[in-house]
Amino acid sequence: MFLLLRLLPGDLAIAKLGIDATPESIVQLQQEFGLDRPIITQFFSWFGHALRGDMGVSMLTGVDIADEIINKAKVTLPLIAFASVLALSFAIPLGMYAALHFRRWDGISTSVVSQLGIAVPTFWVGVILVTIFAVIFQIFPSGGFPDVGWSAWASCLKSLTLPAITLALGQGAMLMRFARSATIDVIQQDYFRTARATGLTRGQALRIHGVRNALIPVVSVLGMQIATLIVGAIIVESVFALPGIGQMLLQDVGINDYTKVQGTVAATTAAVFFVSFLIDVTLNALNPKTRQRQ
Amino acid sequence: MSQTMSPVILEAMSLCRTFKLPRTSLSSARAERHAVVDIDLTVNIGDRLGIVGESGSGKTTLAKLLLCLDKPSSGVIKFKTQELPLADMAKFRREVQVVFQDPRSSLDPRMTIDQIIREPLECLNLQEDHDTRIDEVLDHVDLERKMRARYPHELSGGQRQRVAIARALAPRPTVLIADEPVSALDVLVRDEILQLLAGLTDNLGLTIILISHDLSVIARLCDKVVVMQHGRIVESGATENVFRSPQHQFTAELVAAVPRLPEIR
Amino acid sequence: MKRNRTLFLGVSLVSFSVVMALLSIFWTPYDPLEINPDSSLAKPSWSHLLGADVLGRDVLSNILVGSRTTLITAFLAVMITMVLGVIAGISASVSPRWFKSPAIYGIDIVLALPTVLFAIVLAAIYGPSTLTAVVAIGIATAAAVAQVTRREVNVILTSDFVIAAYASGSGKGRIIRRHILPNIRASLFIQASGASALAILAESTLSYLGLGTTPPAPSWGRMMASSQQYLLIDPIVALWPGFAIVITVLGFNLLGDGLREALDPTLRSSKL
Amino acid sequence: MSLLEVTNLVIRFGDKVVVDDLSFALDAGERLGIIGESGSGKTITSLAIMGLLPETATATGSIRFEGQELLSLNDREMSAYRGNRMGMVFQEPLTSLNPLMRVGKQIAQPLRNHRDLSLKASLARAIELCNRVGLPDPERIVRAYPHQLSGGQRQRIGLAIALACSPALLIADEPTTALDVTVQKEVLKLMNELVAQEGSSLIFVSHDLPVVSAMTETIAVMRSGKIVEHTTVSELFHNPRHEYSRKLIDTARATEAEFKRFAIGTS
Repeated sequence: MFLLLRLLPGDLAIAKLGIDATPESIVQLQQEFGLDRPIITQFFSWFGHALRGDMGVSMLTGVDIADEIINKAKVTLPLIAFASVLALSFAIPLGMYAALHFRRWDGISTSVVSQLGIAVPTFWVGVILVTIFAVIFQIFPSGGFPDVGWSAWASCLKSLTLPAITLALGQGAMLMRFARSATIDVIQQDYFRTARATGLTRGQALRIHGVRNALIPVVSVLGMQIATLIVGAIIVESVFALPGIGQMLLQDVGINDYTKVQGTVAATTAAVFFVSFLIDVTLNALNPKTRQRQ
Repeated sequence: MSQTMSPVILEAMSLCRTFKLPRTSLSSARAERHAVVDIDLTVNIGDRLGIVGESGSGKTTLAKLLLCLDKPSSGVIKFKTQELPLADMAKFRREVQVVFQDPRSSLDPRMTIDQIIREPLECLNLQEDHDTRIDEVLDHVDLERKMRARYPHELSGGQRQRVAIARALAPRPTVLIADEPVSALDVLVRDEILQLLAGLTDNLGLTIILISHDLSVIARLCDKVVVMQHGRIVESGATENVFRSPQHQFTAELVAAVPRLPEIR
Repeated sequence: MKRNRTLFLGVSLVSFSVVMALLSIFWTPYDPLEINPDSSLAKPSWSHLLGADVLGRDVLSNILVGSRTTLITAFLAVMITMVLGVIAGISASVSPRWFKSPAIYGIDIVLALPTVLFAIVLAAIYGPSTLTAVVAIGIATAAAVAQVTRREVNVILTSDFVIAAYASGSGKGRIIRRHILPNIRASLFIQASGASALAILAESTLSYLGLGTTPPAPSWGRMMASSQQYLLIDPIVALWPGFAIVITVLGFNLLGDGLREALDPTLRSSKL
Repeated sequence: MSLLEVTNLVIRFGDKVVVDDLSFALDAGERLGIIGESGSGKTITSLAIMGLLPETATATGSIRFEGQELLSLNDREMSAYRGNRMGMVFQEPLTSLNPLMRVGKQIAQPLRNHRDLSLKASLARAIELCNRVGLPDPERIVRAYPHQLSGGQRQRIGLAIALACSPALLIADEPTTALDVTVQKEVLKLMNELVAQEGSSLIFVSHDLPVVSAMTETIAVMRSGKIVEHTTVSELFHNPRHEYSRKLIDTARATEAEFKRFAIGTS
């Protein structure tokens, strides 16, 4: 992990975070706990430990921070994964459909529909979904998560369903826009015309030539959206009272548990960089130009 | 070496330019591409020099080096015996000007023709009435003076290229470097611009360096020619000699490949 | 030419919000902070057009004043965003190599940093307030603007007319002033519009989480948070601030889309 | 009966008329050159014949091919003709090939669409086709991606795709404009041979008079969406009727004379 972070821009990320955010919190700590080591030393010592997966213990509750994060991630990660799968599975077909029927759909309708999805605040979607499915129809729980954790997987999934849909709607609307514009881009390419000149209909040409070419920008957008997804998760956890990382973070901010906030933010940022790196690598592998050179 | 008595104005000695290609992976070293390799070139005042070659032969890189818009990886360029870059670059820029291939992209779409031609006059601190000079150069390129208020997108391709030539002429240069000045134009317009360039070199006594992939364009305008392939000069000399009896096989291929009109009886 | 309906709709929605905000300076049906237990959770009626919340405060008045808070916060955040973003974007493309790569990395890093997370960190250090929200939103969205600006400036820098300007003796400063800024102006308007939408969303999210606008100043996000508890009794109250947010954000997004359509000729007629 | 008959073809983009009342016919085995400046509507006309007009364009009039009215066909019906009875070579060899797909598979595409060949059989055919368009080491070439090939090689691939199903009509839209002159010469020679072997008709679109007149027997001169003159090559050179054709020929002659002044004796 240490080596990986060294190789990535990620190491800079954490360094930057240290410069941006942590020195101030360390100053606070020094005042509260009377620590007087230089900030840099402090930072590097924390940084060094953090890289080994040791975030220290919470200054207020004495809990091991790394353990706590891993514990809470058991809710947050499945939520994010669930939401990403949902978002991709409706955004890409819809985006491509919209692109293929570009002229008929064009202008105001596509714009408004996808923009509406982006404009609606995540928490509001959550509230509306709760009203409909939890309050009126009572199909899903309105919030909370089974105390026993994933051993009761069915009820876990059930309590994640509404939050995941909430998260997926906003993300999906964004992805759909990108899927649509990426597809329109492919349709206007010369090679798309060549493909049709071989006797493919628009739909066939899109399936054979378009999907992969359009998917690359969409997936790279998804990589950039990891950050937004995490923010979304924080909000959704708060709406549905899910005991995840976001919920924990908000509580810690509330009670000024600086070391824990610092650890959580660092871990989250590292995760963001790690995932974007993975996506980068995947995309490079998909592209013959970067994969092999003559 | 040169038979002409006129003094040397631009001189390149063992000029090389290498580009580093982007890394293919984290571990591999960055590959290099040799765009211009070991070029020696002498331009005398009054020369009409053609540089011919196919795409990727390094013509444009060479032009940028001669214009001091790019730094050579090794080698020296001299302007009137002084090594480039000069301490006073404005002096060099006043004397050496350029016309690019695509008049659509070489004119700033947000500037009027007036502003475009005024730019070199202002930047190179020319001590004369700029308005009069703008009118003069517009006359040189046969554009109406009222064009000054227009924007590039309101002009045709040929008119835009005239504006680009006018901008180059504005600071009264001695050397004009034209990089594929007609290849983006339609056939008939191409002919007009070539006529214009020929007339200007005669009337203003310009030294011209014309870069083109098209031998007939070179034949039209140049008395000397340099043939480039893979970044190197493979042959050079008087246009007649080079085209009539090419010494290098590549030159021969180039000459033979020029599309001819069918023999119509 | 086809009329630009997207732009029209965007302008209308944004103007609607701006008018609401302006109106609230001179007039609101009630004092937005006035507590009136008699009208607690009142249904919409002629006396309370949009009803009242649990403390009997008039919802419409709060929405009106909230639009002011929202727009001012968004405006300030967007100012920070645009100034920082444009400076960072331009300097990351025109500066010498030793500065370039760190600058690009810096932009990438801030870009990967989630806005709300950043705001949470700031709030943790300085305590939640409108100011921290504005700064956090401003800085975090600046990275996106910087990214786009850098890309566009790079395209302009390699274009022939910039090379021609160098050949005409222009220096870097002049090229930025005369060639780069005028050519990215259109895109900056589009981006400012998009950034406003982002800022409004972020502000309401932060307020919803209790990290943004501090009480008692009315805020759409906080209205949502407080009405959520009474969802079972009165779901309508929670709808209004949501509508307000959606309309404003949608307005700015459509404004951006419309501007793009109006200013980018390549989108107007598809490729031949 | 003519192979292709275009009557009163009008193509509009919105209110803008780009092809204006165009009529011409092409017999089986005939070679027609369309010459004109940029924006004269020559490319749009060839796209219209292939049924590949952009969505924003509307075409009226009639295009009859092998007796069938093409303008009344929908995309699915039209695709039975494209790549089968008619093939097209495009201007930009780099962007006209899918960068993410091996070229062998791209050559195999028309065969799979129209000949019901299995992937394996069509790839074997692709190797033969590579051989036919003069590509060295076809087994290796079919496994390459477009970016690994040179411009000339890519345009040969384009030709292989267009000719895979032995079409009755080949449309070449400025096929050599993006190529170097030495490569242009080879590609034109190849195209000449292949079209002769197949016995197909050819529509060759270009702005370059020497190139067009070397490739075709008849020439249609286009200007602002109209055919201003349509006649045989020798008739055009001997007796150009339209002002614009005359200018084109004069310029081409002058350029050639200038060149010959230097290059006498070489051929």
